[in-house]
Amino acid sequence: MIDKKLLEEHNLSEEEYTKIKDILGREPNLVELGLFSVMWSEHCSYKSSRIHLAKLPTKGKYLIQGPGENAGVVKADGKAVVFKVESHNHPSFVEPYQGAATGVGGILRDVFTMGARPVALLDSLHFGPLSKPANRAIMEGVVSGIAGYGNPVGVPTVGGEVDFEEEFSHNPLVNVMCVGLTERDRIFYARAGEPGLSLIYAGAPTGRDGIHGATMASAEFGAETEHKKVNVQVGDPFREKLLLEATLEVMEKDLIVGIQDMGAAGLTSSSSEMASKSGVGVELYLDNVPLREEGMTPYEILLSESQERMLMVAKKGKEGEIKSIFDKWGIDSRVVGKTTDDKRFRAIWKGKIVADIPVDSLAGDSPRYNRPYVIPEKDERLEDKWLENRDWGQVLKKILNSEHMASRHWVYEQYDHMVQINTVLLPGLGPAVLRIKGKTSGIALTIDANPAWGRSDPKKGAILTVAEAFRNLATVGAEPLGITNCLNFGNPEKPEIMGQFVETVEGMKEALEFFGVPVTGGNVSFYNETEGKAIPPTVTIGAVGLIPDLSVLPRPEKVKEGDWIYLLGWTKRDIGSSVYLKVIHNERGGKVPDINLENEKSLQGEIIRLVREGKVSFAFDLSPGGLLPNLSEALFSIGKGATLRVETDLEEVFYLFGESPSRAIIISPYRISAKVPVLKIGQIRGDELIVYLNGKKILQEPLNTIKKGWATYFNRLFDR
Amino acid sequence: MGNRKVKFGVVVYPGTNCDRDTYHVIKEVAEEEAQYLWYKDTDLKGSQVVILPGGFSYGDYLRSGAIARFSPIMKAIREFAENGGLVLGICNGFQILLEAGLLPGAMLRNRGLRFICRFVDLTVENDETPFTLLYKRGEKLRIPIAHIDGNYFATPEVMAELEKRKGIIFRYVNNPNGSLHDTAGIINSRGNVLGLMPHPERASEALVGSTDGLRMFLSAAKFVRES
Amino acid sequence: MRAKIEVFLKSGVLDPQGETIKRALHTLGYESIKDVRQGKVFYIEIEDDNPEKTIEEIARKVLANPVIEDFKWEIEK
Amino acid sequence: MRAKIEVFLKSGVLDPQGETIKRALHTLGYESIKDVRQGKVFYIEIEDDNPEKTIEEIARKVLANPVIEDFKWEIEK
Ligand SMILES: Nc1ncnc2c1ncn2[C@@H]1O[C@H](COP(=O)(O)OP(=O)(O)O)[C@@H](O)[C@H]1O
Ligand SMILES: [Mg+2]
Repeated sequence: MIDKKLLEEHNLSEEEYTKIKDILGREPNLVELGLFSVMWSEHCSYKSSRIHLAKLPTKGKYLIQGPGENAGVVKADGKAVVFKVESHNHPSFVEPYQGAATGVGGILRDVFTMGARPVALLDSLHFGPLSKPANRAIMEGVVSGIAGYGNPVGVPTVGGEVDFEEEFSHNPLVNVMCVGLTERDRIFYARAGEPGLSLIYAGAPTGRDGIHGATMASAEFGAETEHKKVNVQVGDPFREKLLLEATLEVMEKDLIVGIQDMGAAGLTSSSSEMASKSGVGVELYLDNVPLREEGMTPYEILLSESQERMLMVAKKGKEGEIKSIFDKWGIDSRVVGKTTDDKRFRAIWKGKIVADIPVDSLAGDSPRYNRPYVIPEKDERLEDKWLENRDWGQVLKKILNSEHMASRHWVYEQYDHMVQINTVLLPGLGPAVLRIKGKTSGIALTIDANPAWGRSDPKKGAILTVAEAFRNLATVGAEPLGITNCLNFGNPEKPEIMGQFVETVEGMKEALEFFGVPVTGGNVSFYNETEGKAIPPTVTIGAVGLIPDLSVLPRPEKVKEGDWIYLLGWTKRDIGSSVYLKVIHNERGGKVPDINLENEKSLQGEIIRLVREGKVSFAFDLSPGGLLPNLSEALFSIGKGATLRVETDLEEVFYLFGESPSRAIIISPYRISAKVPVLKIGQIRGDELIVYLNGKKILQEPLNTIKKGWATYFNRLFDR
Repeated sequence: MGNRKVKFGVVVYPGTNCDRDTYHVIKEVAEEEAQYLWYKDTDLKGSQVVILPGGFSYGDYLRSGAIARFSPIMKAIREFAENGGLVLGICNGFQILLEAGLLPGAMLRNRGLRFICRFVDLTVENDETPFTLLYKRGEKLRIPIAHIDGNYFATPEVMAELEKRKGIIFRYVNNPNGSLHDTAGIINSRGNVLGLMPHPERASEALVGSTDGLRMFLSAAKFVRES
Repeated sequence: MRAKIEVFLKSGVLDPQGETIKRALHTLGYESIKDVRQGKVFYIEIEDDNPEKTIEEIARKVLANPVIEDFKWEIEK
Repeated sequence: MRAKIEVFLKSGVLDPQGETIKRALHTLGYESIKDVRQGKVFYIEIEDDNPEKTIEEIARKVLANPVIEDFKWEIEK
């Protein structure tokens, strides 16, 4: 009865099927086949990535919990910071609003499942160019979806990034990071404890949402095909908010042994993973599962990905107390199973056993592959025509008035970025900074990705991305505690793509080992392809840092007329993969800048020292765009002009728009010296931007004129 | 009476999300007494000022504030208001007061149809209310907004009446949402129920950007202490 | 029994959503659209001895805001 | 001419608003309400030679999201 076609529909290879038969000692029934199919899918099992991810460093002095739980945990000033990034790329392409909204919902649950109250969201978004109306529609939907979910739940979206590359037209990236705070002794894990405990289901009833596409054509469900087509998940932020409050209250009263949200593969993955981790089995009573639709089959109940659901293992005898807390918050909860001592995953429906599988084979021992790969060729071009001099004032305005650099306020003003009143630095520049109530310290958060680097050189791109994230943190005086990451790639069965992946992980590993910062978790998103065309390899790094004392925090309001502008670091002949090339030469490749990690580390150390000594009014790193665009943005937030005098032996473009890493600007009323190159390049003055290059005035313009295009770019596109 | 702390009640509806912020500011910054009031409660537990904080009660499904107005606690709030008790509705709290008929008018979707979160400038139009005692008429305040349904609407008659009795307490300097007469906050005719869309609790500590909102809580406390 | 309740803005009340849709339609070339007003519609399953009374009541008391909205309903047998 | 377009969620698609309204109605004692689904309705003034075609087109292309919504329309002469 299980034939080739059925296996194909379930995305299982012949080999995997043989393995399943070995495990069971018989043929699986259709329900079991479905369970294996989903649990052994790339998404749930990380079968292509696991052996590579294992190379990443996962130890660090601040680490409490590394990869393997719903989210990572680090220490910060006596508290625990719980954080994780997740992708929701494909769903956001199919239905931008709901795809992005449910992405937010999922990552929030990952964090509050661990016992932490979510305090911040950040989003890394990559779309196709906005010259195409279809891409505008996707962006509009995604941004309002994030707002439409995060805002009601009451978690501020405090930072993020948006950028554009052609390849994302058919495959946008929506990576969302959530950060939560809790006490160090109040962390919850996905554990099932001992045999004989109750499994409690809480939250939304189960519908046919998001059931694995593979099931659709399957013969047994023919009569129901009408419903099957509708598997877009719709988010209910109101229910999520109640689920969050109720779950945190249950945790506060210490009523559960373990907990896991029902994400991908819903009830099946949450129950089997908890059981497998604790060396117990699990028995599920499917008739007790609350259902939203009629006629749902065991297959559907077990694999539904309906949102806003939690599964927890109750402490003995606490079932009633748990229920009354969920009742108070208007959330349905029911006992749907129990832990057993036989290490099996068993589902019972209408008095019959519909699935009976060794639980480890679903959760722990899924297949893993060392897929063949080829190391991709690097783009190392540096063309003479890129270096010609131009009217730099015009160039600056063009770059600022482009989708790559224009003000993102149209995006972040749709997000409630202030609720919970911890947001010390508003979005607009650099990392997000949150205070920790009751302390003088704060945390700094950033999320960074640069697909243009990945396309030219995935390994170096990964190193640069990690370095950039930490440099962002350094500008507010924060040292990194840990990172989370999301790896977005095409089809790993293609050796070129697998090669990009291997190189990216290699780069991340190299950088993290160098900095001594651990990965605490992350997410891999493969198969980001449409019609055989893959996205550029894109690693998204989410980093968390600690600021011991917020009173010395640099902020735009601290900058005074007459403050000096210092350039720290090393400017080299780096223009490949830059915003300048994209906007001015319509060129998306070129050599990715080299980075010297020793230099980078000294630079960051020196910035942190200067900030902590209270010498810095404001600081920012030179990220994509280069000196002039980045400085202009800073001046816009400061609301004052500046005069710059720079001297260089390099071609002018490198200084003004080149993207050498390991550089930052510090604005300060003091004389600054440091163990890295420091150049006094100008002064805060008046309301114009005046730039002298090698003694020649190349630009003089009122800041407001420069600002206009930058400030209104997205409004002009989107506000009808 | 002297320096006794004033007791603020912060109402929590399902979906309210600024309750903890408001509580924090009253207790830690204004240094008054704060307690939560659950939407199913039927009395106000001795609260001297009742605050309906911001958020998305019932997800803002149906209309913002529309379902919350049926909560059991509304009866107690109504009686409290009828007896002259001070009631402050912030953002979603304002919307609930409108839906409940404790304040006139209604909220439409923002003119641009989008959620807007940003600091805005307001002017204080009337400094003779219990909530604005410590402000000066004409003073400019910097307080954030965060809403999608903040486009205040009322019939011309109601608007005229509001203007006549100086019932518009705060106006936007640059109208962000299309509100009639740039209305950001209004008070009832008896002068004890104030609703406003901006969030004073988000502007009560310098570290998070402004302290212009704090005096709203301090005014209410002073008023209660002195009456 | 199935009832349908439509809730719509009173005339004279500005409809930002309808306005925006109209503008968008004009941009797309649908010049023949002269006006758009957006409302809500509720599809209700009801088992009641006096559905007319109940439906009228919930429309008036719960679903519509009389300051800005009107409503109408019908029962599909 | 006046047209009316109703846009509603496909069956099987979760409707959190409708759900929440139903619960609220139950709390208010309207137990006879078995289900609520919420949709949108657009009232359109149109001056067109072929209003049927135009209305069908804007409903399909602009007003409804085909992934989760269906629509129907009528023209009131
Ligand atoms: N998608 C987004 N969500 C929230 N905030 C965003 C988003 N995109 C950009 N921002 C904010 O806008 C600012 C500028 O973004 P970006 O150009 O990436 O700056 P930087 O390189 O300094 O981080 C940052 O404060 C960032 O947090
Ligand atoms: Mg950045």
